Amino acid sequence: MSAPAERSEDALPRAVIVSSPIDPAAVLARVGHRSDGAVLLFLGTVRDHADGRPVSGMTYEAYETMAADVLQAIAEEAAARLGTPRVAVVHRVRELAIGEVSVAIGVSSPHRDRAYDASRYVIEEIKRRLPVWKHEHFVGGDARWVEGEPLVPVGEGAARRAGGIR
Amino acid sequence: MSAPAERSEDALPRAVIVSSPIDPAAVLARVGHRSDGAVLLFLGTVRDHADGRPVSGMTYEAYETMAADVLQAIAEEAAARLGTPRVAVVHRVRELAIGEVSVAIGVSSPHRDRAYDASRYVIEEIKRRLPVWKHEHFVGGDARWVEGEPLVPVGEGAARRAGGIR
Amino acid sequence: MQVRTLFFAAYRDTVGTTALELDLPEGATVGDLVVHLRRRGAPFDRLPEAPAVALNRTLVRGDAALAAGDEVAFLPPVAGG
Amino acid sequence: MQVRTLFFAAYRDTVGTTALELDLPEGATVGDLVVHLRRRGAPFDRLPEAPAVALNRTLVRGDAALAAGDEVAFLPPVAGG
Repeated sequence: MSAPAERSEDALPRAVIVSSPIDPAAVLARVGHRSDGAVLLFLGTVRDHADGRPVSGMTYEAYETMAADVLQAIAEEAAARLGTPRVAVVHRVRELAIGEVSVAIGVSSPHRDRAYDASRYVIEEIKRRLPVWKHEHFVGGDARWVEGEPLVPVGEGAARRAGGIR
Repeated sequence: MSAPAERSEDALPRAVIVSSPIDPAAVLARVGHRSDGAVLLFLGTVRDHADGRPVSGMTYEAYETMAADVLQAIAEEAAARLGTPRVAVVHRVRELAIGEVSVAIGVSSPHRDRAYDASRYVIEEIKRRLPVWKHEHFVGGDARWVEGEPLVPVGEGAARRAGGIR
Repeated sequence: MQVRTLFFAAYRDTVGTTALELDLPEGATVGDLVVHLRRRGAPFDRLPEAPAVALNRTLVRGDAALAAGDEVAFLPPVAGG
Repeated sequence: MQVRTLFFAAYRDTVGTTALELDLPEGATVGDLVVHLRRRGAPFDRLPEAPAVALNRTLVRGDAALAAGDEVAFLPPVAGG
């Protein structure tokens, strides 16, 4: 599905931030191997409602240079847990319509336990650490920033949780 | 990817046993919805090794009429856990080559917790309850039945575990 | 009464057949069928004493009663997925 | 020394700009920068007292030392995925 890329782009684990639509089949094609018995693909998609209100679309804003670094670090941590390098992650930013894929996570490994664990690790760490923000557009015209998770420097834990604007 | 089917075949949850290759994109296309934020696709694939020995292929045998019923029951139980009907399961039988997909499980739901839970439920219950057996072909020509899980009637638990042939 | 027995995977290899018609007395149970079959001697005595059995495609215990025309399947430990 | 500050999402909406060049005394820390900025008054005093801050694309604590040319980003609570 994806055109042959140069070696460095084919190397796994691999994480990228994109602004064009994500092709789930291309993410799936990056993982899987003769020695693997389990392949898992997670897709995050834009929902048509939030807190009981109809949503018309979502704008994803990112601190793109930092987000690329953080996403690659998460993919590498997941590969270490997985025991194979076969982790491919794509996160989309900018304007997304209802039903569109905002994030795709592909992993594969000899056994399913680790595949489920690594897949879950990636999405949880994305929500905890990736410098990305969602602007939710409601049907009717108003919009809001989706409430998020305060970022905490490594080693600080929950004690110093940066507050939002009061 | 799949041709439009008659209504009954489109209805979810849906589980089928097939003998031809599984198209993961078609399974993925059966799930996902405007109100869902999480889609998960699990693929079980044939590994090229077992217990340190190279494997050349696998034959899946099934008690097909019973397996179809059991797989549909598992899909319906998973949908109840998931909170949406969006569960699609395909299990392949007969001869499979290394790397081919033996089972595909697609689920989608508003939130990811339930999607991971339901996906995992389906694969674990398949391994526990589906009347399917794997004949593993080793490079070199010999073959063996993969050691399995004793089936136990509902409500009996582990006390009466049927033994294998002694 | 006639019932149809089916053997899968390792059990089929053991008994050397995929299906067998059996004539059993009225009122026989699944457990009686297993005993009856094992008493035929080799190779049937190599089936386990308490195998997993499906009666008309549903797993049952040994005390399940049989009726004419039933399908009784002997199921080795399963390994799907 | 000059450092470049960036504001994202809700913080950008609050301060009304995406980036700001600041002139700070040598030896200033990230914490000093936050205090300096909030002392400019509205709208900067509406930033939190201890926001999450990335220094050259890595999250740091308030005691991290700044150098000329650094990129200091104010990051609201995140919501990716």
